[in-house]
Amino acid sequence: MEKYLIVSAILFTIGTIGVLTRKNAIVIFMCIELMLNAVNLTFVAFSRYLGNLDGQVFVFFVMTVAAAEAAVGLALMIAFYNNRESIDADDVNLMKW
Amino acid sequence: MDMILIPVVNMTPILPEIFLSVLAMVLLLINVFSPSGKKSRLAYISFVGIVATAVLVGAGWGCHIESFSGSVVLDNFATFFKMIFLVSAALAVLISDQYMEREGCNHGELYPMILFTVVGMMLMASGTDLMTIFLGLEVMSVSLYVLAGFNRANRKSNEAGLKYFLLGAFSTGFLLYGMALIYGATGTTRIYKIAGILGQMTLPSSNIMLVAGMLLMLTGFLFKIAAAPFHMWTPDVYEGAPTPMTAFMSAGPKAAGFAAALRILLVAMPTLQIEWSQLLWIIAVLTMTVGNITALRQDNIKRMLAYSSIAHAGYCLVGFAAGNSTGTAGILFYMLSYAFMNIGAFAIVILLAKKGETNGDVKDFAGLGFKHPVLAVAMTVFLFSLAGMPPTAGFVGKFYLFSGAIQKGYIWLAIIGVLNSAASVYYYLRVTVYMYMKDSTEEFDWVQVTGPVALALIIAVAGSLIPGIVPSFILQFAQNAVRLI
Amino acid sequence: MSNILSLTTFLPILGVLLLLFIPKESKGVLRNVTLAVTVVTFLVSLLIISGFQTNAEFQFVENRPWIAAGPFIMHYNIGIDGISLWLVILTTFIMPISVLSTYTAVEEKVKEYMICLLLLETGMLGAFISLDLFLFYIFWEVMLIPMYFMIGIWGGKNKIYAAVKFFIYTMVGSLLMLVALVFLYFKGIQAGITDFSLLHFFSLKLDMATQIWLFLAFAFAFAIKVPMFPLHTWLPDAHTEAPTAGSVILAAVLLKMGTYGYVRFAMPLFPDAAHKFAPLIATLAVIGIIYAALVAMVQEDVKKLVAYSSVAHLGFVMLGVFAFNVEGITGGMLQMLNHGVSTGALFLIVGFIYERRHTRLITDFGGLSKQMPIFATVFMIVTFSSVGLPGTNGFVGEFLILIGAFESELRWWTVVATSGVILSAVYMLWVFQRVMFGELDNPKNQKLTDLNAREIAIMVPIIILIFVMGLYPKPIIDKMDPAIKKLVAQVRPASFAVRSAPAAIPAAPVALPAGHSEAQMPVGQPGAAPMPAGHSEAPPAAPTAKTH
Amino acid sequence: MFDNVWLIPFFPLIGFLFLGLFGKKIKNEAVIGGIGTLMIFLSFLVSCGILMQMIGLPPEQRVFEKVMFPWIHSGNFKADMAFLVDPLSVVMIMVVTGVGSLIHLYSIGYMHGEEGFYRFFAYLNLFCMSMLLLVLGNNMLVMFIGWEGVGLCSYLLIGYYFHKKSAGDAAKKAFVMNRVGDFGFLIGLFTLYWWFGSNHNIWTVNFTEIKAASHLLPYGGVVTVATLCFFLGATGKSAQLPLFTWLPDAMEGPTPVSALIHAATMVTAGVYMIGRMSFVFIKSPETMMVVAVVGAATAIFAATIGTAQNDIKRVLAYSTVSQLGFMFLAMGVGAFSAGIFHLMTHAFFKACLFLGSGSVIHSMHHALHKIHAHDDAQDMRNMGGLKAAMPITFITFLVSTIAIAGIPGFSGFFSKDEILWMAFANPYHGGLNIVLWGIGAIAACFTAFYMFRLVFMTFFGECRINPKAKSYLHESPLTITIPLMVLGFLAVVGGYLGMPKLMGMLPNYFEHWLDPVFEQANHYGAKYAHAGAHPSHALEWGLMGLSVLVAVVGIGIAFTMYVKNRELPGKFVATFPALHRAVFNKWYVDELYDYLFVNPCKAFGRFLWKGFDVVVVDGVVNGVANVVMGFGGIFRFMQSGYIYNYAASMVLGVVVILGYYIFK
Repeated sequence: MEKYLIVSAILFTIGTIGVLTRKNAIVIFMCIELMLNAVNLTFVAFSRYLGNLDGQVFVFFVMTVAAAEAAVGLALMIAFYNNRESIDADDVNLMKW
Repeated sequence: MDMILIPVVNMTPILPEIFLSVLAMVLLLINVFSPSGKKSRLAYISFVGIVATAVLVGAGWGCHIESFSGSVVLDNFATFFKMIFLVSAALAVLISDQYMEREGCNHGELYPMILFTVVGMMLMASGTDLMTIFLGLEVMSVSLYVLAGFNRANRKSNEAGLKYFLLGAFSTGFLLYGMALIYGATGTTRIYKIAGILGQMTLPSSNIMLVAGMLLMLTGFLFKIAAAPFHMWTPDVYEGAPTPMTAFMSAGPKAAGFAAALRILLVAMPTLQIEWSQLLWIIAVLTMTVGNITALRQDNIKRMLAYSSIAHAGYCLVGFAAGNSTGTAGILFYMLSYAFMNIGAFAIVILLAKKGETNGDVKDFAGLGFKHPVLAVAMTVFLFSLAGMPPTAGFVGKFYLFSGAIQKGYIWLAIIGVLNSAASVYYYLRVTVYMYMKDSTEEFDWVQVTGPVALALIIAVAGSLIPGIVPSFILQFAQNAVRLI
Repeated sequence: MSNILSLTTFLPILGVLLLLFIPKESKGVLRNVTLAVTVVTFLVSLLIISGFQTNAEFQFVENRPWIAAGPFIMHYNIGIDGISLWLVILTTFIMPISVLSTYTAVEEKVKEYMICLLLLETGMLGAFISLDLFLFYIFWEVMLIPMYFMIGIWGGKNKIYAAVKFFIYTMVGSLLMLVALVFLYFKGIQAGITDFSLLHFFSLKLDMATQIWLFLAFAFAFAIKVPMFPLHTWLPDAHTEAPTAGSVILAAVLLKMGTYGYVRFAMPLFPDAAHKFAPLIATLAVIGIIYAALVAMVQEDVKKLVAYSSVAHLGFVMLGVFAFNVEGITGGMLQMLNHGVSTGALFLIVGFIYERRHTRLITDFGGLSKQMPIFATVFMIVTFSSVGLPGTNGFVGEFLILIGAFESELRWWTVVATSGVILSAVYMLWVFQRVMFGELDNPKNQKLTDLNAREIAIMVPIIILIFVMGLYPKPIIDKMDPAIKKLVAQVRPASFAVRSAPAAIPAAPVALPAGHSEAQMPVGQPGAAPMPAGHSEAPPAAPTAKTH
Repeated sequence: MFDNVWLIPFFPLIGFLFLGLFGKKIKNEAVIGGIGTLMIFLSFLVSCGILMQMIGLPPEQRVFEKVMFPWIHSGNFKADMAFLVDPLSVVMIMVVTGVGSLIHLYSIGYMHGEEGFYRFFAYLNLFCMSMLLLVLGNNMLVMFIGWEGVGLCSYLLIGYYFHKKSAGDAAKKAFVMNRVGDFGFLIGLFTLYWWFGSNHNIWTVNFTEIKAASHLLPYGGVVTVATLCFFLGATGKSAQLPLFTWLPDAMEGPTPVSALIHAATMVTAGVYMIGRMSFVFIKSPETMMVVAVVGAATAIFAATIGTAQNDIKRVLAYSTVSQLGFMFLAMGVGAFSAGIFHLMTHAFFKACLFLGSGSVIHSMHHALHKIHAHDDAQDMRNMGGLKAAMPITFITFLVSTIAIAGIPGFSGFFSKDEILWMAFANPYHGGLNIVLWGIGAIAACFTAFYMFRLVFMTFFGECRINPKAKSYLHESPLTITIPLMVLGFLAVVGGYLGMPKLMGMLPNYFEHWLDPVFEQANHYGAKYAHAGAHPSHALEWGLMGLSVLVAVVGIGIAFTMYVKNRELPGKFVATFPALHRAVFNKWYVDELYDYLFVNPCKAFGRFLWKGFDVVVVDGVVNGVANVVMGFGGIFRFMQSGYIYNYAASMVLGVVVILGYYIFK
């Protein structure tokens, strides 16, 4: 049990660090996906451990939602790319202060 | 063999959601058959639809119906918040048409997206299962990402959408992780059950997994609420998003965040109140201070209002930290009045701006007071309400929020709150200074007030003033709403 | 007749509605209508005097439910006693005069100006008649808004700085008072008080520590408004920049809010703390008297000089009020009225010459007596009233204050304060001399015209009042006497307790245990202790839902 | 008649109101002057009626109070608008209305053609009203109205020629110095009121009530404090050390003003006040001594300055200060009726002197005006030999000068000599007596000297006026000379009302008259008067002779220096230049005050304004604002615009929060 949790925590952390360090918007988004999947792993582990299905149902929802997010997110990136010819996070800096 | 039990599902609690979703889909269809340039009809239809939904929601006042095995509930708390969402959506719809037309992005999808957002927010307010709440939150967020980046041709709008999306998704990660930990600690996602389990724990605050889960989940909501230090996206997104959407975002989703957080913390985790109210104490101070102080130095009015909206989240957190009925009812009241006054203020900003969102500086308000006295007076009402001057709704709201803290014994929190509110006066006054006390350089001849915007302004002024003078009846509703959760 | 207070208070609002239908080009109509509204308000307020019974009770009381939600119950509870009666009359009296003073002074944005004036009148009247703490607070704050616009829109060169400073300065104080107000309310709830009605709180017995903190919060707010040294710096700015009518109202009525606040709220609500802080407040008042006089002496701008003289005068009021005896408080009340009349008149006078010469620098004038004899006479009368010459109103108030304070514990303060009478003569006469006496050497001054009929009409009632109040103040004193006696009785018994047991004041600064521990929370150990039972609300009711 | 006492101040009030409101419309000077004079003359008639009635009453019934209306009633404090008629106030109203009437009459001629003629008479009437209130008030507060009211009128009248800067300055200085005195008056009042109230529950400011309760007062202690404060008030009003400098400057006003206010009436208010409260003052031996010493010191101090002035009115002004010093000396040695007596005789001869000087100035001014010369019409160095041109003025002036110099047979002799005698023989001050007497005698010598210097420089010798103007010098009109003659007559005979017992020709009417007023004071005084020491008649005669001698010596010196040997003054100046400069510049007292009080006050005020108000107080206020704004800037730049920074802040937040709760 702990092992699953530890793995998922590590995954989550990797995802987080990725978000902080990577510059490409798509990679950042992938890191976020990684975080979500880490959570999914946690849910499944708990579900199994606790013996009820709530966690697994949750995972289905998360996956669905992640898909929807991916769709919208990629669309936004395309729109951004259309205008800026870049999806570098450093270029997402028109508004500040 | 056991019989397969098909649960009897009572659809009543989610009737408004269903109605709105259907309406949204119908609108999408209508949109397909509407020539571009004739999208206004969509706005009218959605406005009527929202009003109808409001009637539907209003009819549910006083009911307490649970459904979907306790994942959704219809109670006064939900009803009150749904009204807030509908008000902000209605106002947003009213002010959108003119703006979108001017900016050349009056795509019909806007209105269905707004309606979907509302559906998501409603689910957050009435959800009693972490899963429902998560779903609602995502429905809301995903639609909002789209709305923020709706003006595809505009770089700022693109950037706003992208920033909001990335950071929003990032925060979702924390939220989910928190929910997972709570699930792990309690074995359920139904908040009433969580409450029961926590009630039986001898010392829930020593359960690290539980506390961590709560905190992580709270972070997710704090992100939506735009509380420091999770507020950084707010100014950029608010500045970049199309102004009507900014207005909408600042009122609706913030309220939704509060709705969900309030329900989870107050219903499921009253036993952890010491922990979360401590945290919220600090967050409230941080949020108010950062929001207000940074707003002092803003020249762009949208950005200024964005920081101010951070500060307002801070005020509400004061009531939240208090956690008593005065404070929480204060949040409800405040979010409602905030919807009126903030969207009203943004409506004026929309009217004054020229195409391409230029003319958005505080300085561009110079001399408005005597060129367009009615608009200026309306703006003044909104600003004073935001500043919390009597006799406006903003004052009564703040009064209840801070009173909640005082009742709880958080005197210093209240003092910091009022000092913040005194500081905030400066930047609100600054706008009035420009409107009334500087000579105009412009004739403001491009400003035209169309019917829907006028209606929105009238509603907003009424909504900012009347509850300030006779607040009793809305306050009682709010009190009722928080009593029953 | 029973609604006469509401009528008086909200008549100006009706006037505003009326003004909205008048086109802004017809300035004459706007002015006349406003004047008519204020005059009618004044006449109606005279009915209040005639119906006022000379006793200590609140009269013309109206009490209607207003807000009731959660723990709070607010009433629209209004009424007046002898203390507020004259302040109400002062307000309604000053308003027509102020309106009349704007006829030629304000040529732009007349409509807005008149609306501001009328809104301001409602705000001021409302604050004086409120018997509900919450209602009072509302009016107290509402007043700021029109005044802010008056300074900011129709003010002088530095108007924006002055307006914003005025607004925020006052706001900081009043918001802290709001916190105290709410805290007091919850204390009241514990003691069984169920609403914000002021009268209920008079009977509330608070422990010393609570009183101290609450008193400080109230006193701070009122001290800013008074203004007391060292919180006075907004006043000279506001006065210098404000248009004439604004200055007049600011001096005549708005500043009285502060002193009235002490008399009506801070002192009777927290008598022990008031006694404890009396030496401090008296010290500040006396410093204010001397300080403001010295600063006034070297001013170059007439208006600023008058503004500083206000600080000194209000210092006298505070000294009298904190004498805690009938003479002192009566003197303080009279001085409030006197200051309203005389300083209001001084601002009008400054306005007259400013309108003619568009300067207020003392050095730009000199020898005006020759050119403007009527003006000279009026100015002189008002100057001497301000200096407190016996026979004018200024003397009666100042004298009673000093004698009252001398009788009380504040003897030495009184001695110092009395020297203020010398200084006031110095700066007032000096400015009078420099403006009115000497050679008429500035060519620009040689074409000055004397006061016209309208300006004389403005000043005549004031001058009559100056002498009536100076020579026959009895009717005024008689009407307020019972109320003041009651106030003194409210404040006095506790004072003996304090004197007999000075050690009762704990040395530890832990005044608000709950708030204090919470304040430390961010740094120290969290205030983990649950709130005392009466203090915190019961946690939200457990869900009634049943599990399926 | 007593019941009509209110008419006395009422008539001048009517005159003031009428002239003030409508005077401008009246073009005829005669009407204006006539109304003004008539009003005060009516008061005089009423006063005479009261006097007659009072004479008809036995001494113990000579007190009457008339309450007009309640004025200030609040708490314990109670003061009515009420009048007190007793022998003392009757003396005063007679002096005020009598001399006042004459001076009003005089002014008609003197002020002829002046701009604002009506204004002058209105002010004069107002002054008379205030002065009458002062002397008639039955409580300290009514007295205080008059007290300040006369100050106000003095201000107005000194500043009558307001276009002259010096007039404005003088007016302000007079009022402010008076205010310094008023400060003392008020504190004294408070102390007395508070002491009676808190110790005996007698809350009063009423003279009669205080008198009735005065036996409760202790000797010294609080009484000393109160009386010293009152005395401070008196020094302000009566131009005593250290507050005397305003009076010479006050000569900027028209001459009738100087005569009425700054010689005959207002400046004596301090003396009157001590007389009125003699029963309090005498209870403090310390105060009595201070009063005596200050009086004596002022008498000599002002007299020395008087010897070096060249402005005719300034000489008279210093003379007034000096004579007032005599009066205070009298009060201080317990010779209350002698002080009041001198007050009265002084009113006669000094008014006459001032009016006479006015007559001279009027004539000089007229003459100089004719030839368009701008020479100073008041400078004695421009005068000389006027006796031929102005015989009536000269004779009345000479008579009054003899009176003030203290030559037997004239009023000044009787009153001054009594003061000097009492200074020597009073039972209160022990060894100090001889000093007081000595100073008084020297001051008397100086008085004789500078007064005759004045006479010699003005009326004798050759005429030093611009020769062209000489032919225009002539005697003044009747409205001016009649008052001169009346006053001159009074200056001679006024003294016979109070002949010393020693001479025994006439009873001392004056002292008997005032006996009921000062009886109590003398009674209290007996408590600490040292018995024994009953100087003999021979000594009294001797001292009288001595005082006559010093007067004659003074006259002799003046004669030598200014008639016989004209070079002497110049030589004297050359020999003692520093001394002369010091005396000529009034011992630099004005400069000292500027240096000690005025300039530091202004500098301090400027510092408080520019330094404290703007820098410290506003600095704190704006500083807070700036700090907040500064933080705004910092927070603002934390908002870098980069997504990963935003995300980092979120992560940081999460980590801190989690860390805190997990590891706490």
